[in-house]
Amino acid sequence: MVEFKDVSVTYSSGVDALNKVNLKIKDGDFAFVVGSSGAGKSTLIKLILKEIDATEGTVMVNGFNLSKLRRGKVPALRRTIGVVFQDFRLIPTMTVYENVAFVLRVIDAPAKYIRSRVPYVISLVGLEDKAKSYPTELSGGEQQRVALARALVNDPKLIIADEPTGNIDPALSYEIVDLLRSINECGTTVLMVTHEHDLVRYFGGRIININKGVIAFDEVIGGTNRNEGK
Amino acid sequence: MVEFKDVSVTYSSGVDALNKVNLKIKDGDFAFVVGSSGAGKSTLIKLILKEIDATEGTVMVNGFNLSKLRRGKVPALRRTIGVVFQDFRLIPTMTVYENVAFVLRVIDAPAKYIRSRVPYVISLVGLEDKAKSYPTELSGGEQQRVALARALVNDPKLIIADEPTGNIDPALSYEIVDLLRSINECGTTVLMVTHEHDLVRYFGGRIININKGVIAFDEVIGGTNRNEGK
Amino acid sequence: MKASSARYLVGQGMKSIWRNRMMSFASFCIILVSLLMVGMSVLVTINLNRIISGIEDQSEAAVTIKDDIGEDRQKALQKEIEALSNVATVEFYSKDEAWKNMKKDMSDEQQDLFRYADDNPLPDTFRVTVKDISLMADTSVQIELLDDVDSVKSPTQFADVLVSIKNILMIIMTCVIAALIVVCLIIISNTTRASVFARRKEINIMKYVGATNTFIRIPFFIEGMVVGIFAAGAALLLTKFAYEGVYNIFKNDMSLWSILGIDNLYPFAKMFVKVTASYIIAGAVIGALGTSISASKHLKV
Amino acid sequence: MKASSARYLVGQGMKSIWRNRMMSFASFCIILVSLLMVGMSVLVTINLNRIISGIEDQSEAAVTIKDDIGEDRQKALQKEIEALSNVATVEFYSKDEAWKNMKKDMSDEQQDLFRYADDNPLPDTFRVTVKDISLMADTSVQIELLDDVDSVKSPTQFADVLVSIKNILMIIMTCVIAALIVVCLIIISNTTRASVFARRKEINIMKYVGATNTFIRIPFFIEGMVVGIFAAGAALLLTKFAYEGVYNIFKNDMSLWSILGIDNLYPFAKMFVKVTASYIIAGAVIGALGTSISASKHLKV
Ligand SMILES: Nc1ncnc2c1ncn2[C@@H]1O[C@H](COP(=O)(O)OP(=O)(O)OP(=O)(O)O)[C@@H](O)[C@H]1O
Ligand SMILES: Nc1ncnc2c1ncn2[C@@H]1O[C@H](COP(=O)(O)OP(=O)(O)OP(=O)(O)O)[C@@H](O)[C@H]1O
Ligand SMILES: [Mg+2]
Ligand SMILES: [Mg+2]
Repeated sequence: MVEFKDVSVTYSSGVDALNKVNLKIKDGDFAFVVGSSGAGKSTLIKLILKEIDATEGTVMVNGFNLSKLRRGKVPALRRTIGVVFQDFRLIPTMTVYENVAFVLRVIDAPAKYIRSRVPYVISLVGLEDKAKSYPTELSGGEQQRVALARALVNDPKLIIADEPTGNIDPALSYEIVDLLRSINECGTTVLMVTHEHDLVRYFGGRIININKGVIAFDEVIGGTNRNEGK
Repeated sequence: MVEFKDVSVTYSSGVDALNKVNLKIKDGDFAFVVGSSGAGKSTLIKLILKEIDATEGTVMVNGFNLSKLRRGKVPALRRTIGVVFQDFRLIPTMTVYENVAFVLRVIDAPAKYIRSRVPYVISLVGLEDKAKSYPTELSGGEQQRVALARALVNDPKLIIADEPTGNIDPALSYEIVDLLRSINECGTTVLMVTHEHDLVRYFGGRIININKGVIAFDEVIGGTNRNEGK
Repeated sequence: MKASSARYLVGQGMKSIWRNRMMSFASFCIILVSLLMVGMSVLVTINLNRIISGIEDQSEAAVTIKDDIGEDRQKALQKEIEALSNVATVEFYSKDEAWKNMKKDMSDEQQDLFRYADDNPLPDTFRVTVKDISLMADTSVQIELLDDVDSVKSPTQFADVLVSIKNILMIIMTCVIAALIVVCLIIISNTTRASVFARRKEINIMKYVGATNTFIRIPFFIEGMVVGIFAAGAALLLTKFAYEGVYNIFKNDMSLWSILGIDNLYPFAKMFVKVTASYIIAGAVIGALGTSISASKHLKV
Repeated sequence: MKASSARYLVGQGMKSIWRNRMMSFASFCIILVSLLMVGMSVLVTINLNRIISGIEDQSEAAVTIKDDIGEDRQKALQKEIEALSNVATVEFYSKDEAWKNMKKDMSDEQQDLFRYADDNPLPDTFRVTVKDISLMADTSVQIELLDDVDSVKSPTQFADVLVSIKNILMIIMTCVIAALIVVCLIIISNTTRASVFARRKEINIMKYVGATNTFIRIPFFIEGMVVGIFAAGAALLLTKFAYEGVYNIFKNDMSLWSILGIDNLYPFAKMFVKVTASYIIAGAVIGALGTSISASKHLKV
């Protein structure tokens, strides 16, 4: 569960990225976050991950109160969240396989489980052939899919995806949102930032629109795919 | 002018990214390059910039024969091309202003010209407020627009944009393609990689579709905006 | 932690040595050089100390005893002197011997002069060496107070000079070694910091996906330790060659041999175990701590 | 290139010192330490050389002349000896003086012995010092061949020892300095490489937007040069303090003063200009070249 109470973020440069945001995403929800460039979407995500701290207000994530969370507990928080970063953030010195497996190694998962789980997740995003490649040897879309695989691999309670289809062609984009949808149906909360209105229109669901740091719109709309009986 | 003759690229990892590609983009053309993730679009651009060399075939760009181009002449080639890289490639230690101005400093432009040209180009992409920010202080879409401003600033003969709208909301994306269109109308060749089929459909023009390293489709189609009389 | 995780972390440390080979090589060179500089200086100091002690050991006081005290009393006196706490050795030097040696050293003219002196004018003496040369003056007085001792001639001035040379040398060498250690720590910390700095993004990313600080630090620790051990090995080899080179110069140059006494230099074999242990431990600790402390700076995200 | 561009490039170099202050500080420390180590060793070598030369100057040959050759002949002989190429000074030492000094050194017993010798058995001598002590033996022979010279007693063994000590010291110091220079070059190249390595992406991007190698290299060059000059300044201050510290120890310790002679140490003021010039030039060149050569490695894109 993610809960924002009167959260404001002002960067040291003086930019007000978020302004008194109130937001509640319940366990099992699926929400799209949309908004123009620089609206504050990534800032929202950085808050949830405790990459930055709120200047004002409280952020609760999966039962952790982030303003009171001690430094040593941050890894515990992050392990409950799978993130696709907008800039991917793959470890350049590790292969695709190792990048994905790393998340499992961090939680001390059994070697056997790692050996079966990692290839499965990599195949979910269609990168079976690239498991042994390094991030610099991948195309933009391939890197993005590795980031997605990494976010899924340890079955987190909450998946956050910042523009996970920004570098991916339409057909594959639909597949990826489908994948996130089906994971959501198994109980995982999913928060997906996107600027591809086609996708949002097609899938429908809860739409949170951020505009200049405030929530301009937060409603559930019907998706066209249901109407058209996909 | 860009001309590919039987160009193949095989990466050292053994991946055949391009396979006997023949392509000719005349001065003043505007072409969209589309294709699925990992099809070889960015590889095409890396070839034009001589970031990598063709394994086979010849690439001619703005009168330079790239396979015969000496190391010392590469900067001269690159100065005739403005590139928006898929991963932006902004210099992290320079402000937005300096990142854009750098391209003019490289060609030893007069200080006075730099002082008037750079703010103008930055305003074209809507970042007047961010001129003094560093790349790490920008949102994904803002970084992408800085990369675009940098590609435009020295009035290159050829502009190459690799997914320049991948992190930008639809409204702004249309504006940006409009901008590229108008620059193209002044005689600059533009090559734009994108996976947003909406944009391509809307603007129309020459569409080059790359699929698994070969050109699957290369035709001119009409854009809907002309029909609808924008 | 599972055995498989431990294996993984160790493996990562080893791999990253090769992956960051440029930086590993830099650390290797710098630890090597640091160990060499400090190690060599310590070895030089140890040997200088020994050489000076050797010279000290050879400097002796001449104790003149009263005439005709008889052999028993003379032996007793020797015992008494030997019983003094700072006395190392006591050797009897009869007046006949002294006379013979004196005549040998004289020029012909002087010998001519003594041709007619029929009696030996010199006294019997004891040659006394001391344990601690800086206490030579005190010891002399103690001996002088004994019965049947006529006078004590001790090289107190020479002793003073030797002691002050030794003190100054030790101060200088201690300063040099301390300065070198500081210098090496500066260099090593800068190098490991630079080497880790190039990987700060990697460290950040690991933190963002939930790795604990320990989990990130262990491979750095192992990487640094292994590089440090390799550097120690190389330093050991170089030290051996350099040391034995200098040792052989001294051994082969007879004139130096006679001044300093080759016996006063330690052969390398005698110190091999200590040098090896110090190098390996220092290398491993320096490498491991340097690298993992530098890594810690980037862990606060 | 336009003046504005030149200004820009210089400005970039200066800015990037602050922007990459961690790395600049690393380079600063390392150049500082390198200059200090090499500089100090050179200064020590220069002074050791001078001390030994001082000792050499004081060691003299004793030339015994034949009895009763008269004052004129004695003066002429002095001229003849002075005319020899390797002779530095010649001093007359009359037999009366020698006799007086000899008696002063004798023990009471020995003096008793000579009480009855009414005639002075010692000869007149010249005390001869030479320019090059290693040629002492040759010079002795040349003097011996002159008329009215009875014999020459020269400290040839001492001369040999001194020469071999000097040679060995110079060999050792040359090795130390050479080793230090190599070590410093290794350290500096590794540090600048690491410092530039962290900025390789930046360099690559500059190349991708059409910058020439020179354009990219100039700011690095200037950055390195400025850091090098600052390091040289700091090294100069530290050298001054350390040098004068040691100088004062020698000055205040009388017993050492008497052995080595403080006159044989150069005061720092005398070498200030040379040391300053060497430090600044070395610092600037090392910094500038080190950094720009390291930058070149990343320019091939
Ligand atoms: N580290 C930072 N320091 C200062 N300002 C920042 C920083 N990060 C982001 N900003 C500013 O905060 C605002 C919101 O940024 P954010 O990254 O949240 O936007 P976004 O909604 O993700 O945009 P996009 O769709 O372009 O990624 C922007 O104006 C940006 O310039
Ligand atoms: N440096 C490299 N080494 C090895 N293989 C590479 C390298 N760069 C790209 N590839 C591979 O070459 C193929 C084409 O890559 P390219 O980047 O051209 O794709 P793309 O069309 O730009 O895809 P995207 O839309 O995802 O950016 C991909 O399969 C990729 O994995
Ligand atoms: Mg964003
Ligand atoms: Mg691409």
